[in-house]
Amino acid sequence: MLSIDIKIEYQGFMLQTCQTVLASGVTALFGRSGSGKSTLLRVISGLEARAKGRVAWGDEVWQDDSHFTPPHKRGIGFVFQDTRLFPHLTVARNLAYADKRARGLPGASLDDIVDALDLGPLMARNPATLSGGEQSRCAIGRALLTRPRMLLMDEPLAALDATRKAEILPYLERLRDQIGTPILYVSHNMAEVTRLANHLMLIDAGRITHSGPLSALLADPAAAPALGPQEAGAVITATLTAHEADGLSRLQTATAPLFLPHIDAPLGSRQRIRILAQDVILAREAPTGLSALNILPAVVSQISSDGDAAVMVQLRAGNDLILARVTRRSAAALGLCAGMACFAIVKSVSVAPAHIGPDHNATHQ
Amino acid sequence: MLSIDIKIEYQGFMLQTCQTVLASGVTALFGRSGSGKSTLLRVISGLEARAKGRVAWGDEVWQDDSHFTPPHKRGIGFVFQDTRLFPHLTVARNLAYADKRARGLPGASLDDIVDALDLGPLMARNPATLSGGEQSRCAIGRALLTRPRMLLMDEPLAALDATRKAEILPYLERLRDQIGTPILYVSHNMAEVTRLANHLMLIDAGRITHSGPLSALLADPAAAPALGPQEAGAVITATLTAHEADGLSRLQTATAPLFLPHIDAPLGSRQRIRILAQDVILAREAPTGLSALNILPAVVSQISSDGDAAVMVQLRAGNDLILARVTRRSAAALGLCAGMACFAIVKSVSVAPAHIGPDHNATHQ
Amino acid sequence: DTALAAVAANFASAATELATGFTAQTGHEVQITTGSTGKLYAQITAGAPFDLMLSADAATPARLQAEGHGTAAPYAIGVLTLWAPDMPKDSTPRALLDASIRHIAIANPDLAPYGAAAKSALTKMRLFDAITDKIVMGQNIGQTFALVQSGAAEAGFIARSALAGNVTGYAWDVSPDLYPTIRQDAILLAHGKDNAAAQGFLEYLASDAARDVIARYGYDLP
Amino acid sequence: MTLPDLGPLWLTLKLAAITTVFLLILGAPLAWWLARTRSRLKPLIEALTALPLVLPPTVLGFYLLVLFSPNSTFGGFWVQVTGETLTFSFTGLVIASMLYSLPFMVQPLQSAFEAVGRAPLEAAMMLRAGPLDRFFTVAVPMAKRGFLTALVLSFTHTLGEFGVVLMVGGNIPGKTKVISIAIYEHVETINYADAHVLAAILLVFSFATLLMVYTLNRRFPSGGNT
Amino acid sequence: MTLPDLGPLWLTLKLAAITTVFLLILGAPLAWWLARTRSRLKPLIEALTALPLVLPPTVLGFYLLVLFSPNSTFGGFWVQVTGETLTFSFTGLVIASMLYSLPFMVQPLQSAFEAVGRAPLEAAMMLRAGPLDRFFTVAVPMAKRGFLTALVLSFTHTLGEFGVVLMVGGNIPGKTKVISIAIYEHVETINYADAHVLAAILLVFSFATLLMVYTLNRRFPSGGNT
Ligand SMILES: Nc1ncnc2c1ncn2[C@@H]1O[C@H](COP(=O)(O)OP(=O)(O)OP(=O)(O)O)[C@@H](O)[C@H]1O
Ligand SMILES: Nc1ncnc2c1ncn2[C@@H]1O[C@H](COP(=O)(O)OP(=O)(O)OP(=O)(O)O)[C@@H](O)[C@H]1O
Ligand code: MOO
Ligand SMILES: [Mg+2]
Ligand SMILES: [Mg+2]
Repeated sequence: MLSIDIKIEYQGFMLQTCQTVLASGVTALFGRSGSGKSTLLRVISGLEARAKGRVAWGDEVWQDDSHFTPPHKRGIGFVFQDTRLFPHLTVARNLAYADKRARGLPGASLDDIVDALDLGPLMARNPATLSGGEQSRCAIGRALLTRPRMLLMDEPLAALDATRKAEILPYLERLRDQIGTPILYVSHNMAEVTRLANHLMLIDAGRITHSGPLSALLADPAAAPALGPQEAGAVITATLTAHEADGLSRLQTATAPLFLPHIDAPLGSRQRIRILAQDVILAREAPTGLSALNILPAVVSQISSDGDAAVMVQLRAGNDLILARVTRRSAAALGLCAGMACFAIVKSVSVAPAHIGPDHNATHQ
Repeated sequence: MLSIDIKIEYQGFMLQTCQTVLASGVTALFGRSGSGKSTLLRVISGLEARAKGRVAWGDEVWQDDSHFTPPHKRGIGFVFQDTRLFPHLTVARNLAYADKRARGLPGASLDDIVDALDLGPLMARNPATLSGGEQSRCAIGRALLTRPRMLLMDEPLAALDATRKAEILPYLERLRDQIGTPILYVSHNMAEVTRLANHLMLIDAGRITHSGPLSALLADPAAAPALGPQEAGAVITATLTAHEADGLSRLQTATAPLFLPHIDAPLGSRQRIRILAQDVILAREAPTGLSALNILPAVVSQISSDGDAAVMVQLRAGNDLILARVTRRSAAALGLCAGMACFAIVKSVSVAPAHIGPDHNATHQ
Repeated sequence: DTALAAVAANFASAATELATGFTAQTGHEVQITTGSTGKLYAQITAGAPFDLMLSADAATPARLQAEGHGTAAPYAIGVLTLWAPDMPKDSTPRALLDASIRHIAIANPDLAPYGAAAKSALTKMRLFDAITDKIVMGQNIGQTFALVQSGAAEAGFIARSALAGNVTGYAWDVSPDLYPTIRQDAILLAHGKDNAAAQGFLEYLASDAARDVIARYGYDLP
Repeated sequence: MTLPDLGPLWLTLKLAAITTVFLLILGAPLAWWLARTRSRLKPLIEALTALPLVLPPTVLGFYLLVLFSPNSTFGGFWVQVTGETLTFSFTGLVIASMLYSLPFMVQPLQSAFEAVGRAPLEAAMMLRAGPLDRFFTVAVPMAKRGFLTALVLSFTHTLGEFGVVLMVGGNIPGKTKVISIAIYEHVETINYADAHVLAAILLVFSFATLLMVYTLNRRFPSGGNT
Repeated sequence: MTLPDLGPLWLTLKLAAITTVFLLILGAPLAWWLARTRSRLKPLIEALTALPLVLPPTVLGFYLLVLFSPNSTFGGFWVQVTGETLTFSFTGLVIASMLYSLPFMVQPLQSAFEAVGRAPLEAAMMLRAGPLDRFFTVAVPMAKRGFLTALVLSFTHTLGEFGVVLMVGGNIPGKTKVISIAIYEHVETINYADAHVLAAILLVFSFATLLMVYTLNRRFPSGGNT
């Protein structure tokens, strides 16, 4: 949808994006501090007048050598890293500011958003008196109320606790799925990213190093170093087939059932589940007498080194790719090699709720 | 060291701390957004003139009915949630501002801190041109340069990527261990908290609900709901006994060895290792043919419900307490009950580097 | 000795020349400070270090005399001139009724004797009521001159002293019977009662040399 | 003691009010431009803006008189276009007062606009606010204190000044004779009693107004970066 | 054409410089206090601060003349203590000019200090900076643009004003005759040529100074919350 081909230079830093295309859905922008994430967002919105090159939204050229669409006409919603609530307006009037200027555009109503982000108790307050996390929530609400054609979010949930995040993420998912607003989402938190995003873009020192579908990139051992060893891990999709009596939900993957803590979703829905490479244990034989319920038969497809002591093992389980990170010693002890059949053991509860979400590729296409 | 007995009320929010005592070392302040963490820090520093009550640092009374020590005489370093770098000064002069006013006080030199936080390339820059994470690093450096008697840090690493965090945490650990500066550390990130803190304080709606040694609180099933299910997990200490040829390090716990990816520390040092409850698999018999190397014999000491589908199992392995979170179904299948002997299986690499750190209770006391 | 003379603005240029002549003759110095008569009076009352005053009127020196300063004596008589730079040289005062004269400048009658004189002359010529709407006022005779000279007012009653020779257009010295004499009095102030320069300068004002200068600046002599 | 003629007071208030309003309309965009431009002309225009202050009011008035006079190009042009002279007219007074009070409007506003910074304006852009919209809904309210300062300085300065007004206006009762001239006249004619009364009226009235303005400003603060 | 006497120019610069410096010393703390106080007196003092502007300068000068005169309590006291009169002295001019230009110093500074807000000052506190230290190292540099405005307005206003100065100072050559009075005098005494020359000198000099100040201000910006 959005194509960016732009260059901007500061003293000692250059952002350059060659033929970068942002697909619809949620694209996570992941990279180290100072790698140029915020700058890229600013370039897309048109806030960096110094940027040279071309930005186009579908057929609509926002910026090229001869033309420049000013930021307020691009229809972009922006959640700034530093919130930027208007200090002279109450929370209610900050929200109304956005709402009024987006009258008639399709999207959630003010009340919806106040509810979803639990902003009710804050409405009469001055932004200066809000806690860090409360400010973030207001800023998210305000950006959503512009009913943007595209949403740029710069670490929107960084100041929030896990519980708050868990409350807000479903709302963003609904936005993604029901309204279909494309989102470019900067985060240092891979759990958020995998839950929301279907595309992943890795940026390093001002250059896009990897860009592609989330599940492919996460299961790509080559991208693992860029993600950090703790974050590597595949995303698989499964169908919710049953809610069992003891509170577990049963999901059917391509090869075997997975049992996870109760998932509040209709039977038959497709779910995305992230399995961190470090949470997968490999066994040659199907083990018994273990508390782990989830044992997936798989075939080793690739083994690559991942640091001194560990290897990254890519497994194929039906159509799904799974990554497992095991010590060299274990790999040797098990005699792992490409093509070998084995069992991937996943602790059910090690799949964090934040890693589960409806598969929007299935529901929204 | 610091005792706080204070009350402050806003419209709709009240912070009240009764006989709260902060010990030396690092105390993590953990609580939901809006629970009063920043307010507590402000009260301690004396920035909230409206707070009524008593704050004392050892014998030195900072605030009571008749007396008020102004903030700049308390010798507190404060890393604000919103960094608050001086916009009219370069990074170098922001740092010098603190440095100059703390001349002659014991503590790290300007050069040390610039090195430790990698601020060198930013020195000539204006704060307004820094990225979010770069600002955080400068703010941390500036607070450290005041050579405080006590350090208050309000989500100092929230804007940083995992790699940066991993670079900065060791520096804070050295501060904790070598200089012994007490730190009150607000964070939503339990990995940081467990790595740094030896005390944990949980705050909810303006009240301190739990406060105690970190390892005790983390292994306390009663505190688990307050921490969030993903965060519960015990911290155990172990001695680094060997660096093995395949890159693993061997640590001796009270009962069995643990093999972790290489730990860069001297042999014989004590290490703190966090094992998330959700990363522990239980087995009745010692399993074989698994990629998991770490199998600890343990005895079930307590089983408590943790949501609909799961139970929290507390295990005793020698002197260490371990928590395991398993599904009800697994618990039933294994026939778990208090007093039962079993094996706790921990994937070696599931212990994240951020969860390992020198045990300062051992080295610093 | 050096004396400080408070001089009404309309006489400032003449006074400066007189001071130079006086110094050449006697070796005494006279410094000139100017201002409106009313302002000078307020300052004298507040203890200003003025040794003598050359007023633009007779009333103020009389008042000062009554308040215990020296004796007032006239040094010059102001001549009121009607000036209309764009009118032909041979016009008459009735030209003020002409539509091409949109504004007529006079000094503020409440503040400046020239203003009172202008008002009196207009009244006696039975023109005043007809041209009331055209009247604009300067606070003193200097401002009044500026109003005419700039072209903002097409005509005005000014001091002949202000014209200083370079006349364009219609200039008519208003006949003295149309307005009360503009007697300008000088007075030795209490501050200057022992100041030889001050006393000397007052005496010098009556000398022939001084009277020549005063006449040259467009004043009649007392 | 009888109350002196209060006509000049109303005229003065009208002049001060109109001058301030027009100055606001003219000065706010200029200050806004100055606060944000990267033009090399900026220091030049800033310096020019402060310049009217340097000349004594009467002298500035004198030069304006020359400029406004129908004999001058500008003054003549004005007469041609409007049929009226700028000199001795209320319009002329307003223009002269505006010029003289320009620095008091522009400078505080410029400094307040600069203090607002770019961040909130960028935020407004991303909320679909166009340039004018941003100016009125973000820049102006955030620079509120600067507006207060600018308005108070401009208004009171126009109330009190008369040097310029006197020269250009010709002190015509009911038309260009403002209260400051009236008080001045009383002082000059040694009519101190009337001067005291008028000055007292002006002071009390102004003080009451200012007190009200500042009290309201305090009671209804518009947020602000505490 | 000979150059008119430039003595008044130096005297003026001296007066403007001294007035501005003293006003700064007095006005900055007052503005700082006003910007931060929660006192109920605040609007009162704000209103009082603006009041000198309301009176015509000559009239204000008249009242100051009365106040400063050795016959008055204050003036007499001053003579007793210092042995000199305040009227017709340079000291008196400075005090009078300070009073008259007070609003131009205090108001822009107050508004700039208010724009600084509490956050950076709290940060400074936590870096061991005491109240004075914070004021000089944080509040003042962050309010830099306000200082520029205040200094320019105060200085130029003192340069140009003469009503107050004329009244209190008595226009004594070399002692209290400042350039604005000199130009005024030349205009009043119909000595236009000299008036033009002096006005041109004053304008060119002021313009050059202002241009330099604003150019420097632009070249060395002190950060600022962009
Ligand atoms: N105006 C500027 N002048 C000079 N350098 C700048 C400017 N703005 C940004 N930079 C530099 O460009 C780089 C990219 O900044 P950016 O804010 O895009 O980083 P980021 O990826 O968002 O980092 P973070 O996660 O810390 O917010 C940084 O090194 C920053 O210092
Ligand atoms: N000046 C104030 N006026 C009114 N309410 C306030 C004020 N300051 C803080 N509060 C409220 O007090 C509560 C505690 O705020 P605080 O900033 O301490 O939260 P926090 O725990 O730091 O949250 P976060 O993690 O989001 O930063 C919040 O609900 C906040 O809205
Ligand atoms: O010299 Mo006057 O007193 O201004 O007419
Ligand atoms: Mg950023
Ligand atoms: Mg907080």
